[in-house]
Order: sequence, then structure tokens, then C-alpha cells
Amino acid sequence: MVGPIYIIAISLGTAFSLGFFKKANRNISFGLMFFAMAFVTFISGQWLYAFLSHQQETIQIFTAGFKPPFSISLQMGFHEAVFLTMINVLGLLSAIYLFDHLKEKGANMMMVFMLLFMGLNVVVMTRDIFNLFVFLEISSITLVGLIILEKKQDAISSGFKYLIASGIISQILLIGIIAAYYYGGSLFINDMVDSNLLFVKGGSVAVFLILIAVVLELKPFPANGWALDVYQSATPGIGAIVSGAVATTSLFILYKLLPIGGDAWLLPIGITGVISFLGSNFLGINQKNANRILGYSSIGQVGLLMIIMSLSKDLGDKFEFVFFSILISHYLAKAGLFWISGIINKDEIGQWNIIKNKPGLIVLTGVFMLTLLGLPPFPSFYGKWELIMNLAHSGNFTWIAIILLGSFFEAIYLLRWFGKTLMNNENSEELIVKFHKIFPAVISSFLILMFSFLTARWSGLMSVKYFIPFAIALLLFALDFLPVFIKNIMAIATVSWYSYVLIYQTYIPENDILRIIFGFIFLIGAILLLFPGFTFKGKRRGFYPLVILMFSGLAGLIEARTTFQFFFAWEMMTLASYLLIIRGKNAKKTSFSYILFSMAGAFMMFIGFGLAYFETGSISLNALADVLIYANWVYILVAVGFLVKIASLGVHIWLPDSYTEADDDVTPMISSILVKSGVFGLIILMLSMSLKNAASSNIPYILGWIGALSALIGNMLAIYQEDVKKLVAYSSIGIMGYILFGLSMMSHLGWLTAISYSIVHFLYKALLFLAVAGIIYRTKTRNIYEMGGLIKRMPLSFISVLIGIITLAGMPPLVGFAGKWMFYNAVILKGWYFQGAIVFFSGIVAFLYCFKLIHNIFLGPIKDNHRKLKETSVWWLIPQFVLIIGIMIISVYPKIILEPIGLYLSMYFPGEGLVWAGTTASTSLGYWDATQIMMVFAGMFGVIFIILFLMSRKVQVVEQFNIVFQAERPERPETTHYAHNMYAPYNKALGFLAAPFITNSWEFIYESFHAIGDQIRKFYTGNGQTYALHIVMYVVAFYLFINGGF
Amino acid sequence: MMEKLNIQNIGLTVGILVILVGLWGLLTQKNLIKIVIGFALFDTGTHILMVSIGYIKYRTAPILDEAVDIRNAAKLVVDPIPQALVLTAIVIGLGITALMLSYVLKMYQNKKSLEINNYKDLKW
Amino acid sequence: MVKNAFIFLILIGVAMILVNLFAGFTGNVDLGQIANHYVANGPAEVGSANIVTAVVVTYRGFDTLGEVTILFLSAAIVGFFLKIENTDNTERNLKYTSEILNTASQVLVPIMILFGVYVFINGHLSPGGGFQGGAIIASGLVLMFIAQPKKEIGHKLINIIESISGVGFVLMGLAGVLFAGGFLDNNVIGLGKFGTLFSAGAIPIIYIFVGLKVGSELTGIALSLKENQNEA
Amino acid sequence: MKIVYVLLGLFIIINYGLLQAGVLRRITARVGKRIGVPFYQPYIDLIKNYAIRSQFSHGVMFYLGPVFRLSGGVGIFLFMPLIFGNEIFSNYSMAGDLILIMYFMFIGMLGMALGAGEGGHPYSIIGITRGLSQFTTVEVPFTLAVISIAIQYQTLSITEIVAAQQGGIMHWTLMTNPLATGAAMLSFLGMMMYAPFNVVNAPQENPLGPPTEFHGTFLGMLQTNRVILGVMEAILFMNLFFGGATNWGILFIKAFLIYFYPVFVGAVFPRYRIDQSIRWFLYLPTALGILAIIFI
Amino acid sequence: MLNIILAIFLGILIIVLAIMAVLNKNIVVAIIAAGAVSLFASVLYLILAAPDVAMTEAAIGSGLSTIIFFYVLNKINRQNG
Repeated sequence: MVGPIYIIAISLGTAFSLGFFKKANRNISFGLMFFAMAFVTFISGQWLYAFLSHQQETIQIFTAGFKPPFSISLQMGFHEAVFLTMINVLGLLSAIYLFDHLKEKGANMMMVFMLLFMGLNVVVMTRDIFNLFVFLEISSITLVGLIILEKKQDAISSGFKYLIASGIISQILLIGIIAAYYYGGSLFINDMVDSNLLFVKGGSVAVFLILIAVVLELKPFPANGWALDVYQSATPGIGAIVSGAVATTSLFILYKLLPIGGDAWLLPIGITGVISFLGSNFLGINQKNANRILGYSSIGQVGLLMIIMSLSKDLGDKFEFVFFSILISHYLAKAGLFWISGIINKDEIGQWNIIKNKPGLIVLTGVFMLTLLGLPPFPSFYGKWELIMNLAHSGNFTWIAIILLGSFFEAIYLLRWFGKTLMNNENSEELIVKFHKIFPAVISSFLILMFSFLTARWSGLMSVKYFIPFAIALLLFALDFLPVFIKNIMAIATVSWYSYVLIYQTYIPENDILRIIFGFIFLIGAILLLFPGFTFKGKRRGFYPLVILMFSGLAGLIEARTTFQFFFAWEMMTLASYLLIIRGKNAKKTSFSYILFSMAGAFMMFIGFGLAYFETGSISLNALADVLIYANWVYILVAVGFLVKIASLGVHIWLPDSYTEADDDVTPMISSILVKSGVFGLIILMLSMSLKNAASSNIPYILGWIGALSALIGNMLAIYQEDVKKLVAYSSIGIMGYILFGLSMMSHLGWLTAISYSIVHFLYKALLFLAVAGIIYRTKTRNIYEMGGLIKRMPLSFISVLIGIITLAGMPPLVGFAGKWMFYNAVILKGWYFQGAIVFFSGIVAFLYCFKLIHNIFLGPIKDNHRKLKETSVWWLIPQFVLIIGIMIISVYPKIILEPIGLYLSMYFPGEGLVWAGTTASTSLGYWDATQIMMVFAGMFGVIFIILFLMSRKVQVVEQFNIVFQAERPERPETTHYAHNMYAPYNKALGFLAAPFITNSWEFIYESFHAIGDQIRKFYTGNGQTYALHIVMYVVAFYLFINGGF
Repeated sequence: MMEKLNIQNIGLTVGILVILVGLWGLLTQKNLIKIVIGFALFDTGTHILMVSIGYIKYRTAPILDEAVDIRNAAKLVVDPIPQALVLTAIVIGLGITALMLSYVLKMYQNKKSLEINNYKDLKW
Repeated sequence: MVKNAFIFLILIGVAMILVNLFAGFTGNVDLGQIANHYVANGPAEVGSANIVTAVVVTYRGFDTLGEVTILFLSAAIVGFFLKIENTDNTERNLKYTSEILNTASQVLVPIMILFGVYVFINGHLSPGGGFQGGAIIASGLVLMFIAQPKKEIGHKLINIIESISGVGFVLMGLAGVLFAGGFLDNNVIGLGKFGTLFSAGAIPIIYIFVGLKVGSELTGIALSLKENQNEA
Repeated sequence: MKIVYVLLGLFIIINYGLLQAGVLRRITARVGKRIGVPFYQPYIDLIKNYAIRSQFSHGVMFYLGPVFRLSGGVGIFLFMPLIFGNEIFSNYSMAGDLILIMYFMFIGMLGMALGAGEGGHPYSIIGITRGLSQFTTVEVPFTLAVISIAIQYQTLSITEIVAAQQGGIMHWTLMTNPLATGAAMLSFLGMMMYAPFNVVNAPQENPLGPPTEFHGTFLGMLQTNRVILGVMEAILFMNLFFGGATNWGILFIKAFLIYFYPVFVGAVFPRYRIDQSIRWFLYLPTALGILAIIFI
Repeated sequence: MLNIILAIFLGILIIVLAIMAVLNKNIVVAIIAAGAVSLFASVLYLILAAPDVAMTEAAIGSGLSTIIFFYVLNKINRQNG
């Protein structure tokens, strides 16, 4: 094995000898430098391997042949090896990335570049505090040198700011060191830890100075203006180094020196971390400059890692895992983003849409951003889970709240940014991507994927089978070059196989009704809804991997037996659906609100699970039932996550636009399948918690009201929509409110209604959206006023819509009525009359938009440009008619679904179910015989029809009145539809119910955040002197805080 | 009071005062060169502080020449370590000062101003 | 004004911290354990009469390596930084200095350089060493620049001296790893007779490298700034 | 056999409805100091319409619209028990309860609206819009009243509701639950679409309105439906609030009186605009309905 | 005792010069004052029994750095003119 001392010797030797090559070919210099760095990386990697593979002991390297404390010693242990490897790998990648810069600037800059990493290496290894100071100076000087790689005025002045700031910090450190030497008698860190510095008057101040200097090196908010300017102005390759290598090293210094301060310092470090984490992420929301955002985010992440470090005692043996997984995510992803930023070379994030036509870059950007956010399957997800759960275990809920709040802030700006990268791009500026620029980012993303797998395995939370969907998604991603047709077949095959395994092989033998039902909705539904994919031409890049991920996320929900599995699947599904939505042309803004609400909901759920874990000490879903003390809290928190997904009133504002703007075949998937995940979640939650738990009984009551109001407002809003998809989308809010109401009744009938309605809703909502999408596919417009009279052109679609709305409106004889009927019974038996009345009113309101939907599209005069339209593609129609058949079967014979569900529910709700006598279902209140009704209706309808037919033998078909263009040309297109704004009087009377006050209040909150952030960030005046003052103030304030001066 | 009045304490006091004066200059002066001067003073103050800490009353420099008995040296000389550290620190300080000055020069070349308030292009 | 008052308050806070830092300061009575070791065993272990030198070059030689690197870096960065944009500036507007200075420099410069060399060669015996010697040499050269602006010392020469001495330093360090107790151990060659010029093992050699290196680096920095000054 | 009885019942109801319509038209004419049409005029209209041979259609849905409409009306008849205690005239009420009837009303409306919609005439969509809008709010007090009586009688079966009201006028819902009855009777005004809530019909009064579109056999079916529907709604209210009927005589009397009430109100009050009527239903009748639930 | 008096004298001198370096409007004076601070500090080091440091400070702190300051100042003044 090559000794660690060679890291220094080789780096320095090479750097010094580069002086010989100053005039020589720069490729040679670069080759030398690169070779040396590669060798250094090899040394550190070799040690890491040794530590991982066999029981390598931590070794000490003594310089000058004397033992410490008499000489400077270096240490090579497992942690050092890990950090060194990270730093050096980044160094190598950065060298590749900066190849052209370095080559242009010549040997001088190569020396500087190389010595930066040498300095960081020594800083990690050294056990002598003064030595640490010296090499820290080396790294800051080299960094200042590298800032001017690109000669910009900004870069130079920010370099000066950096020099001033780091100069002050190092002086503070120096004073601390000399005082510590005086009081402790040694510069050897191990001695300092052992000595009683803290108990000597003055010694504790020395420790304070040392540690505060280290903290300042971590660029804590708000004493970090200088660092932000560097991030912003230096070439992004340097940003990658600062946030990837320098910050990592600084964290290691803190880790190394923190023991000097002892336990008393843990809390202050944690608070510093909190301020950094919250503060910089909060201010990040307001930023528009890409590199500066990354700077804010870096500082935030470092804050998080400081928090984790300060909580090491609470995390126990999970500390390493948590710390490492979050660190590695940040390290790889942040560097990657900086690199991409360098490729794009645009300051404003608004201009990032230049990568619109570079799918590879988009994928990379996505991977990095999502990694930063801690979404599955990336390493930080597992880290965050363990972090939160272990904190919950020891009851640190304040910390949890802080961490999640900060993460949420971070999510806001990162996701907004991600949305902007996908914005439509008008200017056709061509982006040239050089290989050596993209290569490091690619490597970094591969490493992320590798670590995703490794951390997942290391966490012990995931079995291998959870990676199957990822493997399939990756495979599909690799096969992305194939035409849609083949990929669609593959996707259908995959889902079919999955549903065969899950439903047929697992649930049906187990007779697990709930899982059969939802498995059916999620997976069989998926198969049906994949059919329209055949109509798409071209490649549809990236679509199929996401679809597979989404559906496997849904399947994972059903499969989940622990809260972790559930949360994992939940996040994965959310993520995949977000990415699917964002593919829509104008879906950037709305997908942003979708993911924000989802993330907020998921975080709530996270806290809820944590709370449950705190009380029961188990992550099994069944253990939720044992939650007693905090039952209400758990219940509320977890339910919020589900309520977001089903778009309950208050958190519904994401839904309409998301549905509308998503691709036409994605919309049915989301609206009819994805939302059911919320329903399923609620069912699981309620089954586990409420039924066995009297304490939470008043929460369902509140949920009931929320459901009722959602139903009302959703339907109310639907009737005014002129966008056909939006109309159906709002109706989803209504229907989901309806289901929520049913569930929250907590009675046999209520649940029967809700569950059966979930199935029915799946059927007709998929049907409606498919039909609508099929129509849009032909008419190329979503505006309802640009359609009309299509019944003759698209009779099959008309039948679909007709069946769909009859079911939706709950008219007999179709199965929609079953819901209404059971509902009445349930409401009256439960005694929730007023909520029930509201739900009924909204059900009638639903009738209005149903009619609008079918009338304005299919009836009335046809538009001129639609006269030649054909019926929509068969691929849209196949699933529609399968769904219609489904509806008809259940309509004629609802017993086939209602009876098994009833049986299943009677396990939980004994009594008060439906009593079946033949085809008649009855409750203590009323009775209903769907089969007979259907027969009577059919007979009656037939007879009347025959009568009419006989009496009107010679019917002459004539054109409609065409009153549209009678004399004047309309100025606005919508006025050409004779039924435009058909519910104007309704709006006049009840329009206030549809006023967007919820949207407005959310926007107000969002705007206030911006305004506050905008004011706060003013203190970053840009003046280097002010930044220096911030540092000094920070030190004084910290001192006062620690010594209780405040 | 009088027993506190020894060279060591004088050194410490001077060091602290120079540090404060240097910081004052660093934080209040608007001229870039004066800021660098402030920093250099800060640096010098720290060095004085460090050397003072190593001092021991009535002892001589840690050089074992004819004046110092080698066998009894430990009782005769002052602490060499702070001195060694200061040596290093002085050189580092020079390096940083030189860097700062070259930055000042470059900034001046670009904007023709030594006023620090004129270098606020990056902010927020 | 208000801001200055505020800064004043902050500085009072700093003063408070520093005063607290030395609140427990009583003044040394005896050497600490480590210093004691250095003074007591230094002559035997390292062979240097100047204990500071022993500490700087051997016991804490690694720091010195870092320190030299820092100077090296500043020189490199300053040189790189100020070199740019005036490469094509051939027209030099030189001003002539006074006769006295000119004559004095001709006498003084060689003496200063010699003195510098003396200082770093004798670093292990008397006060001074590589840094001081290097600085003195650099001062001498700078004096020469002032007196005789026409006189040129190429960057190239400086670079080569710098590189050779740097590599030499590192190689000495490695020699310590290979032939003695560890990196920068001065025992690679015999310690010699205590108190003589050829003693203290590798210390004089290292100090020669350090002296050359520091001298060339400082000269390099000065040269970079000076060259720049001639540009209009 | 059932079918025969059902058809018999239907026959009775249609005839009764036609007569009642004629009589009421004459009465309103008298109130307005006019002579009015003969009481058998509805028969004449009906026969005339069915006899017209020339037919125009705008398409399938236009053709099916009246079928749907009539199906809705007949459906309500089919699922409504007519005579209490009479197995023969309980129709198919064993197939569904009160809720079924409430929702069956939609079918006819939907079919009619679709048919009219395909005609493409602007007046028809105006009428439909108004009708649907008003109908949503009319249903609110009615729903509340239904819930109220369902709570009261703990059943949703019409037959059982009627059964619970037997034994004299004091057992009628009218007496036992006057608030619910009040709410329901107010919403009944809206259901029957007489003034002041008949702005819905305004387009039809226009010479270019839907009746011109739907003509001949179509119009005949619509008229048939209107006859049946009017009577059946009256019978529904009779069953729910006025003790039902144990024989045809009582049924005729009660139905006539109930039917007469909106006509009477309509003769007195002027029309509301549609937004006014929406608000009106959501104020007083709804308040009554809520009270009915609270005080049950 | 003499040492102490000398030290006090030097100390006062250093502080006065330092204040001068910071407050004096003339940058040339300020630079010279700062150099003088280093120079007198090196004398103080001698009193503090640190000849090595004294030499370094004299050569580097008061010598080279002052020269560098002047170089830069000179350069700036030339650009100005």
C-alpha cells in the first residue's frame, strides 16, 4: 500500500516541478497534473478499499520521525479515507471539467488547482491544529486564485471579499490556537480533546475561537455574503469544488475539532445549523441567479449536516449512515448542478430552458435536483428517513419540524427552477456541449445511482425486489430510442405481468378484498389507459420509464406493510407523476404547485409516521393501531398527505391546472388512478387507526365537513369552466370530496359507498377523460366553445360521454345511482344531515356540468372546421368500451362488487350493511333492486321507443339552425358558440361560492414569503466590508449567546 | 498592579490593541488600500500576541549558544514553539497581503476606484 | 456615523472576548511539556543549536512545507494575475534614479545577498534561517530593481530556482520517509558535531532550499508588481 | 299480470291528468276573466299531435329525446305506489324507494335537454340552462325535507311512509312535521314550474321555441309526459306529506288539491328572473328545511 | 526595569503609529506608519527574546510588505495620471 504521505509528496513535487514546464506544451503540464491527481485519488481509494474490505487499523503517520505531540502527525482512518476519496474524486472530475480553463491559463493555474486539493487532503488528515491552520490557508489562497480563472470584474471583487473574510477567520483561528496552546500546552488535537481546556478560565474562550472559526469556514448564514458572491461570480467549475470538496472538508474539520468543545458545543452547532439551513433556504426562494441559488442551497445543506452532527448522540449508530447518505447526495448532486450550470452558461434560471432540446441534460438536471430534495430512490431519501425516524424515536420533534421546513423551502426554489428548465424555449440558440464538460456530470449521476442502490441496501430497509421497477424503468430508459409502439407494448406487458403477480398470484389467494380492488384500479386501469399511447407518433422520450415508476409506486402502496415502504412508494409515485405532468406543454407552473402541495403533504405524513414510531417503536403499518396518546396528531398529519392527493378543499388548487395541462393520455391516469392512492391511503389509515381508537373520533367529523365542502366547491367551479379538461378536473375534486365524506362517516354503509364509488369513479372518470382526450386528439382544442355538433362525427365518443355523465350524475339505472342511494341511507343512519344535504346539493350541481360537457361538445351546430372530422382513433376507443362494459356489468348486477366489499367491511364494521335478498339490497331504511330497475327501464324505454318509431315513420333529417354567423363576425372566438357561458345566471346567483379566495390566499402566502425574503436578503449589501462586519458580529453574538450574555 | 506590569503583559496589551485598531481600520475605512493596511495591522497584532505568550520572565532566546548551558537549557530559555508558529504566520500573512494588494490593483484597473462601496455589483 | 458607533460597539465586544481570553493568563513560569522536550532533547535529536530552527525545520517541518507552499502560491497567483493583459506592452517608460542610490545599490546588493545566504546557512546556529535569509535576498534584489530599473532578472530564472528548491525540499522530506523516521526527518544524514556549521543533519540543506525558494518567491511577487508598474 | 295492472294504472293517471289539466286551464282563465278552453282541450291537442305525420329530426338524440323524457315520466309512475294497501296499484315500487324516484326525475330532464340540444336552437339551450339551474336549487329544500321525514319515519320506503301516516289527518306529515312539509311545498312550486318560477318556460312561449322544433309525435310524447309527470309529482307529495291515498277517489281529490296549489300561486305572483329564483329557493325554503331537520 | 520602560515606550509608539496608519488620510503616510509598526514590533520581539521573529518581521513585515504596498500604490497613481 502506498502511504498517505505520498499524497502530499506527489502533489507538491508535481506542483513545484510544473515550474519547469511553464513554457512547455500545456497538454504535457495538464497530463502531469492529471496523472498526479489520479495517483493521489488512487492512494486514497486504495485506503478506503482497505478499510472496507478488511480490518484495516487506523494508522498514524509521524512526520520528522517523532511521535506526537512533538511532531505533526497525520491520521488515516476509515473516515479520513472516505473523505479523502470524495475530495480527490471530485478533484479529478473537476480537472476534467476545467480542462480548457486550466489549459488556457497555463501551468501556474494547474499548480494552484492541484495544491488546492493537496491542501484539503492534509486538512482532512492532519492531527495538529496549527498545521490545519496552515493548510487551511493554502486551500483558501488557492481558491482565491481559482476564482479568477474567469476574468470578470465580479469575480475579482468577490475574490477580494473572500480574501478579507477568510483572512479574518484565519486570524480568529490563529488567536484561538495560540491561546489553546498556552492553556492546554499542546497543539496535538488528541491532546487538546483530552485536556481540560474547557475548565480553565480563558481556555474555553480559546476553544470558542477555534470552533467559531471552523463554523465560519462553513459559511453559516448570515455571515456568508462573501461565500455567496464567490459562488455567483466564480466559474461554475469552482462552485462545484467549493460546495463539493471545500464544504465537505470543512465539515470534516468540524467533525474533527468538535470533541474539543465537548458535548456543550453540540447544541450551539445545531442552532448554527438551523439558522443556516432555514435562513439560506428561505432566502434561496427569492433568487434568480443559478449559481447563487446553488450557493444558497449548498449553505443550507451544510447547515443540515451541522444539525445532524449536533444530533449525533440522538442518532446513535445511525449517525454515520444519515450523515454520509445526505453528504454524498449533496456532494454529487451539487457538483453536478454546478457543472451543468457551467455548460449552460446562463446566469438567470429563466434562461435555462435552453436545454429544452437536450434530453440528456434535462435528465441529469432532474437527477441532481431530485437528489438534493431527498426524493426516492436517491441516497438522501434513506438518510432523511433514518434521520427523521431516529429523531422521532428520541422525541426531537422541534428538530424534525425545522428540518422538514427547511427542506420544504429548498424544494420550493429547486423545483421552480426545474420547472423553468423545461419552459418552452422561443429562441433557438444552440447549446454546444463539450464532452469533457458533460463527462463529470454523467459520472456523478452514475455515482448517485450507484449510491442509491448501496445506501438502500445499507439502510436495510429495502429488499431487492423494490429495485425491480427501477431496473425496468432504467431498461426502458436505455431503450428510449425505440418507437412508441414497441415501448408501449413493453409497458403494457410489464404492467400486465405485475398485475398478474400481484393480484392473481398474491391477493386473490389471500382473498384480500381491499388490495384486490385497488390493485385492480391501479394496475388493470393502467393497462387500459396505456392503450391510447399507441396513437402517439415518434419516440415520446422519457415517458415510459416514468409511467412504469408511477404505477410501480402505486403498486408499492398496496404492497407496503411498513410505514417506510408506504412512504417510499408514496414519494416515488408523487415524483413520477410530477414528472409526467411536467411533460405537458404548459404544465410547468401547475406541476410546480402540484409538487409543492404534495411535498408539504408528504412531509406532514412523514412527521405523522415519525410520531407513530415515537410512540410504538415500530414502523409496521399495523402498529399504527397501537398509537394511543398521539393518535389525533398522527391521524391529522398523515391524513393531510392524503387529502392533498385527493385535492380536498383548501389544498385543491393544484389539481385543475395539473390535470388540464398534462398530456392527454396522462390526465386519465392521474385523474382516475393516481388520486385513488389518496383514497387508499385514507382507508389504510382509518382502518389502522380510527376504528380501534375512540380518541380520534372527532377528526372524521372534520374530514366529513371537508369532504362535503370539497364536493360543493369542486362541482360549483366545474360548471363555469370553458376548458373541457378543466371541467372534468374540477369535477374530480367534487367526487373526491364525496368519497372522503363517505369514508369519514366511519360506518359500514359510508365505507361501502366510498369504496364502491372509488371503483365507479375510476370507471367513469377514466371513460370521460379518455373520451374527451380522444376528442381533443381530433379537434386539437380543449376549449369547449370551439366544439359542438360532434355527435354525428363521433357517435362512439358520444356514447362514452353519455354513459359517463349518467353514471357521474348518479342517475338510475346506471351504477352511479347505487352510490347515491347508499349514500342517502348512510347519511341518515349516521345522522350527518347537513353535510349530507350539501353533498346532495353538489351532486345536483354536478348535473349542470355534466350536461354542459355533453351538450357543448356534441350537440348544437357543428363548427365549420369540424365538418370533416372522423371518429377518434381506435386506441382511444378500446379502453373506453372496455370501461363501458365494466359500467354496464356493475349497473345490471352491482351485487358482484357490493357483496364482497360488504363482507370485507363487516370485519371492521359489523352490522348495518346491505342485506341482500336476490338482487335486492336493503338497509333498515330502504331498498333497491338494480337489476329490476334496469329491466323495467329497458322495457319501458323500448316500448316507448317502438311506439314513437311506429308513429313517426317518415322522419326527415334536417340541418340545425345556423345562427352563429348571421351577420356579424364575432370578435372573440368563444362568442361563436351559442351556448357559451351557459350558466351565467347561476354565476350571478351563486358565483360567490366559486370565488377563488383559496387560491388567492395561497398566493398571498407565497407572495408574502417572497416579500419577506426580499427584505431580509437586503442585508447582503454586496460590500465586502459589511460582510467582514457580519463575521465579526457573528462571532460576538455567538460569544454572547454561548456565555449567556443575551 | 505593579506585579502585573511586566513585559509579557505589555506585549499582550499592545497586541490586543493593535488587533483592535487593525479591525477598526478594516471595518471602517473605505479605501481599499487602507483596508489592506488594517488587515496587515490585525496580522501584526496577532503576531505580537503570540510572541508575548511564549515569553518567560528573565529568560533568553531559545538558542543554545555559548551563553546558554545546554544541560540546564530548559530553565533558561523562553518557549520556542510560539516563535516557530509566528515565523510561519508572518510569512503566510505576507502572502495574503500580497494577494490582497494584487486584487486591489486589479479591481482598480477595472473600475478606477479605490472606494469599496463601488464594488457592490454582486449582492442579495 | 451611526454605523461607526455600531462598529465601535462590536469592537468592544471583540475586546471583551480577547480580554476574557487572557483572563486566566498568569504568565509562564516554566516551559510546557513539549517545549521542554524540544529544549532538553532538541540538541540530541535534531542537533540544532537554534531551537526555533529545530522546531521550524524538523519538529514542525511539515508546517514549513505548507508555508513555503503558500508563498509559492501567492507568487504564482500574483504573477499569473498581473501578467495578463500587458504582455504586448513593450514600450517602457523608465525613470532614472539618483546617482547615490545607484552607487549604493551596487555596493549594497551583493552584500545583502551574501548576508542572506549567511543567514540561512547558519539558521541552525544563530537567529535567522531560510525565511529571513530569503527575505533579505529578496530585499536586496528589490533594492536593485529600484536603483536600476533596467536591470532584468528573468521570471524564468526565478521560476527555475523556485522549482528546483521546491522539488528539493520535497525530495528531502521523502528521503526522511525512506531513510529515517518519517517525512522531513533531518536524520537522513549524520547530525554532525553540535554547534558547528555542518551539523543538524539535513537542516542546513532544507534551509538552503527554503531560503532560495522564499527568496525567489518574494522576488517573484515583487517583480510581478514592479513589471506591472511600468505599464502606462 | 303485473304489467296489465300497471298499464291500467297508467291509463287512469293519463286520463286523470288530461282532465285535470283541462279543468285547471279553465279555472285560471276564469280567474283572469277569460272564458278559456274547454276542459277536453288537452285530449284534442294530444290526439292532433300524434296524428301529424310529417316529421323533422335533427339527429338521433333529437329523436330519442322525447323517448327519454317520457321514459322519465313513466318511470316515476312505475316506481311509485299509488294506492296504499293495494297490491295491484303499488306498481314496481318494490324495486326502489324514495331516492330512486328523486333521481329518476333527472333522466327525463337529461333526455329532453339532449334532444333539444341537438336541435341546435338557441332558445332551447336558454330554456335548458334556466331549467337546470333552477332545478338544482329547488332540490335543496326538497332534499332537506326528505331527509327530515326519513329521520322521522326511519325509512325511505314510500309505502312505509304512507303507512306511518294512516289513522287520520293528525298523523299526516303535514301535522307531525309541518316544517318539512313547508319546505317541500315551497320547492314543489319550483318543480311544477308555474309562476313565479316559470321563466324556464319562457323560450317555449316563443313561436320559434322548442315546441316548434319538437312537433307532431314528439310533441305529443312530451305532452303525455307532462301530464303524467304533473300528476305523479302531486302524488309523490301526497304520499309523503298528506297521508297518501287508500283509494282512487281520495287520490284524485288530494292530487287535484296539491296540483291546484302551484297553479293558484302562479296566478297571483309575477315571474322571477332565474337568478332571483335560485336565491329565493336557497333562502326561505332551505331555511325551513334546515329547521325541519333540527326540530325533528 | 529598563526593559519594561522600553517595552512600554515601544508599545505606545506602536499603537500610536497603528492609529495613524488607520486614520491618516494620506495613504503614503499610512503605509509608512504601518511599516513602522512592524519595525518597532520587531524591536519589541527582541525584548521578548525572539530574535528569529524579530529578523523575520523586520525583513518581511517592515521591509518587503511596505515595498509591495508602495509598488501597488505607485501603480495606481500612475494609472490615475
